[in-house]
Amino acid sequence: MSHTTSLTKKIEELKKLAEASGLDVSDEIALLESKVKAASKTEMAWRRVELARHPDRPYALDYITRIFDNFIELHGDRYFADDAAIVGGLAFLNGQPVTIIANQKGRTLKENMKRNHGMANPEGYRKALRLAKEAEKFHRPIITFVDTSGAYPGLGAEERGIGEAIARNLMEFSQLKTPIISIIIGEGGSGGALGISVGDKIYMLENAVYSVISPEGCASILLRDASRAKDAAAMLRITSQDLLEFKIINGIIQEPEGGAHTDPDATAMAIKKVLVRDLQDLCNRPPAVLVRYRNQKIRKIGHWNENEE
Amino acid sequence: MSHTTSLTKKIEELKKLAEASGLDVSDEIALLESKVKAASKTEMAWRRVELARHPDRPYALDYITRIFDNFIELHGDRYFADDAAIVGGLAFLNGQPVTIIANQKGRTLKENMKRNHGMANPEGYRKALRLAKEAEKFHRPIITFVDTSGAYPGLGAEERGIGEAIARNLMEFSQLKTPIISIIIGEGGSGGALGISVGDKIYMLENAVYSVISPEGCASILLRDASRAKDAAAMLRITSQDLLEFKIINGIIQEPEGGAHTDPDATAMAIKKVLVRDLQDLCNRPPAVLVRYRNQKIRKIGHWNENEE
Amino acid sequence: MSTDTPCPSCGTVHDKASIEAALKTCPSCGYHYRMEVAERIAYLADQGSFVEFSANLRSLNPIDLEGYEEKLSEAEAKARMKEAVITGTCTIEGKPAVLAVMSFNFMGGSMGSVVGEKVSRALLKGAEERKPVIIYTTSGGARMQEGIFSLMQMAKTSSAVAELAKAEVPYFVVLCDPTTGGVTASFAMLADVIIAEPGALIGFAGPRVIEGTIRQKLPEGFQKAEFQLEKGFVDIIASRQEQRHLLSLLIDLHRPYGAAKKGA
Amino acid sequence: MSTDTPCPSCGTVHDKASIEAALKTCPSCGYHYRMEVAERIAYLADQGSFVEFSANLRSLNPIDLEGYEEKLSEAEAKARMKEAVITGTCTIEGKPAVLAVMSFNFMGGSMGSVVGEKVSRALLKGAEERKPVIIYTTSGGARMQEGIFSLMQMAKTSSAVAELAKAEVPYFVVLCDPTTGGVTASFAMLADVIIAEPGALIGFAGPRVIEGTIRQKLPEGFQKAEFQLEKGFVDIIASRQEQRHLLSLLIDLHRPYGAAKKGA
Ligand SMILES: [Zn+2]
Ligand SMILES: [Zn+2]
Repeated sequence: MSHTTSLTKKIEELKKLAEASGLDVSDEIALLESKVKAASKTEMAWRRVELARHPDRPYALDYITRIFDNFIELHGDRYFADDAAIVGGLAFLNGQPVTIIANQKGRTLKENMKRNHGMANPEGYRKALRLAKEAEKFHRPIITFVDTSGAYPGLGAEERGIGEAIARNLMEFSQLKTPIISIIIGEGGSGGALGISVGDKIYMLENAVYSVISPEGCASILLRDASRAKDAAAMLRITSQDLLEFKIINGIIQEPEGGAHTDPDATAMAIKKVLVRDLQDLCNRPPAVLVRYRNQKIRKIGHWNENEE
Repeated sequence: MSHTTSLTKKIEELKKLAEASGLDVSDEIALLESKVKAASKTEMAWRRVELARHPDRPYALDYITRIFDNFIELHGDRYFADDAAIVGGLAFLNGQPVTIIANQKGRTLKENMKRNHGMANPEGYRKALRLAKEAEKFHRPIITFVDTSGAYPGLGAEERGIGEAIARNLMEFSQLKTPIISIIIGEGGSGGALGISVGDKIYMLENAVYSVISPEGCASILLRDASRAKDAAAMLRITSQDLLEFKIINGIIQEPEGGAHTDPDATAMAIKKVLVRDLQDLCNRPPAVLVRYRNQKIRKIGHWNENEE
Repeated sequence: MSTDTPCPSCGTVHDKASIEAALKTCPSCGYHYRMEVAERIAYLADQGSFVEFSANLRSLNPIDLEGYEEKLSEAEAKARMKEAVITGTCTIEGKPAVLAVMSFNFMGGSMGSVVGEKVSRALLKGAEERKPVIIYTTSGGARMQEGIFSLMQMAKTSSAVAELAKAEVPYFVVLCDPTTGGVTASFAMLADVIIAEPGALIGFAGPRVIEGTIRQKLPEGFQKAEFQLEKGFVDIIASRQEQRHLLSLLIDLHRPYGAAKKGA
Repeated sequence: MSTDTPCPSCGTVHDKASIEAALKTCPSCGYHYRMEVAERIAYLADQGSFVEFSANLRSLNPIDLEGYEEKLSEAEAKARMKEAVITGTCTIEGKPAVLAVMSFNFMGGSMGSVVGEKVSRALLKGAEERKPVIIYTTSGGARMQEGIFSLMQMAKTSSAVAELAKAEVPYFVVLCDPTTGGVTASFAMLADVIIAEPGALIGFAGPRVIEGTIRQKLPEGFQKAEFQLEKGFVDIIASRQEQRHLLSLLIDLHRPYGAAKKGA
């Protein structure tokens, strides 16, 4: 039982006792309840962060092999290197060709060396764009799996223009004349995640998170206390429920009780169901309509008021 | 006086003597004459190679500053680096905006370090393509100045795909929906030169050369004797006269007696005259027509027969 | 910048008036101090030509973050601006343009909903009215106080750049010190011609974040404008004195020959 | 390759039959020997499906180079081919395709007017008949005996690739050992999917030219297929055994959803 659940129970007991005693402590109780509710939100948000980063959590290739047939990985950006932190390629989804682009984390130390813990360099984004353009050329839908703590903040990444690479993808993906579906399967970390997730439909796995900054980063900057990552996670509103409420995503894909890693097959099938349903719909739309809707949706995001003075 | 000119004179004297003496040496004379003619061709070809490589020969920027107004150099490929072996930018030609792309050699040791003796790396070709696409976007004509012994055969060039970079330019330049005029002003060295010279009109300065391989390279491979570069130069048919005869180029721009370096101003004005005349014509053609003609011309190049057996 | 502090680059002490007269640069070495938005507009736009639009947009608190409203009020008072970017139309040497200028004074030039919206509107206005768009950037990145909404402004502004590109209207950016994070990774890097002020820091990750990753000091000059020119991400480094005429020339150089013919 | 020489990679000695049976690879380590054009076509194309076109093109001597005709005759006798590339239509696992296969035996697979023309025709035929184009490359580069005409084949074949691309017909290349020079810098690098045979040397400048430039030995594995994969210029390294099915899958994966719908 979590701390907040036991607290809630205790409060209920307190209420009953107070009622029985005829003492009016309703103000105090209300204050208590709201504090517990906030603590519970924090707990839930952090639990999702932990699940999103769980070492056993399925990574992109775990889903790709389960959802698609005949996945053929394609390599390289045609400029500088192949970046294993982003994988891409072709496969069939129930017989329909699709292009897949995905952040890929490593499970072993060795694999993480190769995949740079899923943090892409500019080459990764440029490979993604190359494959996306190839998909567009052949009117092939694109499915992206997002799972990265962010783009790599390294020397080489800056030297080779990681900012330019992400910016270019945002612009180009907004215009691709082919359907794009993005699934945030774990960590959706800032611009590094956005760089492969501008699309027609965005989904999140139930325990995935999607955020402009890591809870740790936010805590150390906004709360001036790096240890308050849990509070930051709740403040930032980064869970799938938050993003659905904000209408940033189109839906939440439920995970098995305990998280995706407890049943990767079931999670994969849940993703597949959504993909098959949506692709059928999206592939029937004329590309020009697709692009117009995609951009209308993007351009509406934000909250402001505009009162004449 | 060149060796062959004095030889030709001597033969004339010989002829007269023979006639006077009544001796029939016409066969021997004919043989002599053909040998001298070949030698003269070799001499002339080599003289052009020497002029094309002359250390005082005007380089691209020498012409650019003389022909255009307000040249603004633009830098960088947006992937890896700015390559100073290829310069590019915007300028006015008699008030009309144009994009300029040019091989640039250095005149001093220091400048040649920076410009790599005019031998471009992949970055140079990618910058050229970026600027060419920008020109196309704004329906701005492109003028290229070619002057390179070739693309740089270095480690980094291979690592970053110099072959890919040139190939991409050949394909993309063939499709650009804007006029392209190329002027070979000095050395037109192989794929490195071709990488910025697919266009609607190709001109050569009188003493420029354009070749699939350097005379030295050809000599060492075909003639198995690197010292026979002069013979190779003649064999390869690399002069402006050869290329005009082959219909590879649209015309020859005359140089002052003694070569372009004896009067850069006059040479620049001769180039300008051609550019102004041709641009007026090319800018009146619909882009689709331009592209169709350009590719029809490219696809006709070659000599073969196709007899049914 | 105070009047009697020595220039951070060459150490010479100049009085405020001479630095102001040199467009906030050091008269000795040309070091570029940061410049306020109003000063930039005054310098760039032909006198009296600047007409602000979307002036009244103000951020809401989309993720209900405690203290954000107060922070906005403080920023407004400090920067004497309502948000981190001012957008308007103007003429530059007589040529119509859309001009957006960011302010680092307003919450570090961070991009939230309002910056994203105003920048997007500027780009779309350029497309619609066929006026070149010029944006002066300076930013620490996304405004994390707006959570995911700030991140999405990167996509939004990039989509607006695409709209401008489809309209074949030119787009110029001048990168000022510092331009980092989500602004670098969106509209700042997508211009047809990218200009940078001398010495400006330009990057995606901030220097301290990178140092934290690589666990060593960054090389001298890393991420500066000159470095970015060498690395191929900046077209031109132009001093403040040159910028107005350069932009004016670029506008002329981006008139298509078809349009020129029609016009002439 | 002789029957009783040890494998250059692992040293094992195999008899000719077992190497042939393994599609000219070493049964022990998978080392890929060079393969003749006829053998490749026999392996790739469905039995009896290969129909050659443009078979009778022969080079003229466009720059009147002494000895070129003799050289061509010698090459023809040696390679038992009329030129360095064979082009035809066929089916692969039942799927129609245009197939072009180069031969290193014919003057080092060099590209002159005929290679350029045949490759271009293959690409244009693919565009016209809407058949995927597959090209197996191996080449030392441009055929210098044809002077400037050989150089121009680079532009010509690249223009033909553009035509195929505009028709939205897929184009696959398999880079074989060695692919260098003008072929690398034109149609070989422009495919939608670029496959390479294991260990194939792929580059623009040849290793000796580069060594001459940098005045030192090249690092182990430089310009090999595995190096090019790492550097981002090759999509897939596929052994000879995998190639046919891989190409067949790629053909299916390149059917657009629009076409699929129309077809199904
Ligand atoms: Zn100073
Ligand atoms: Zn072996």
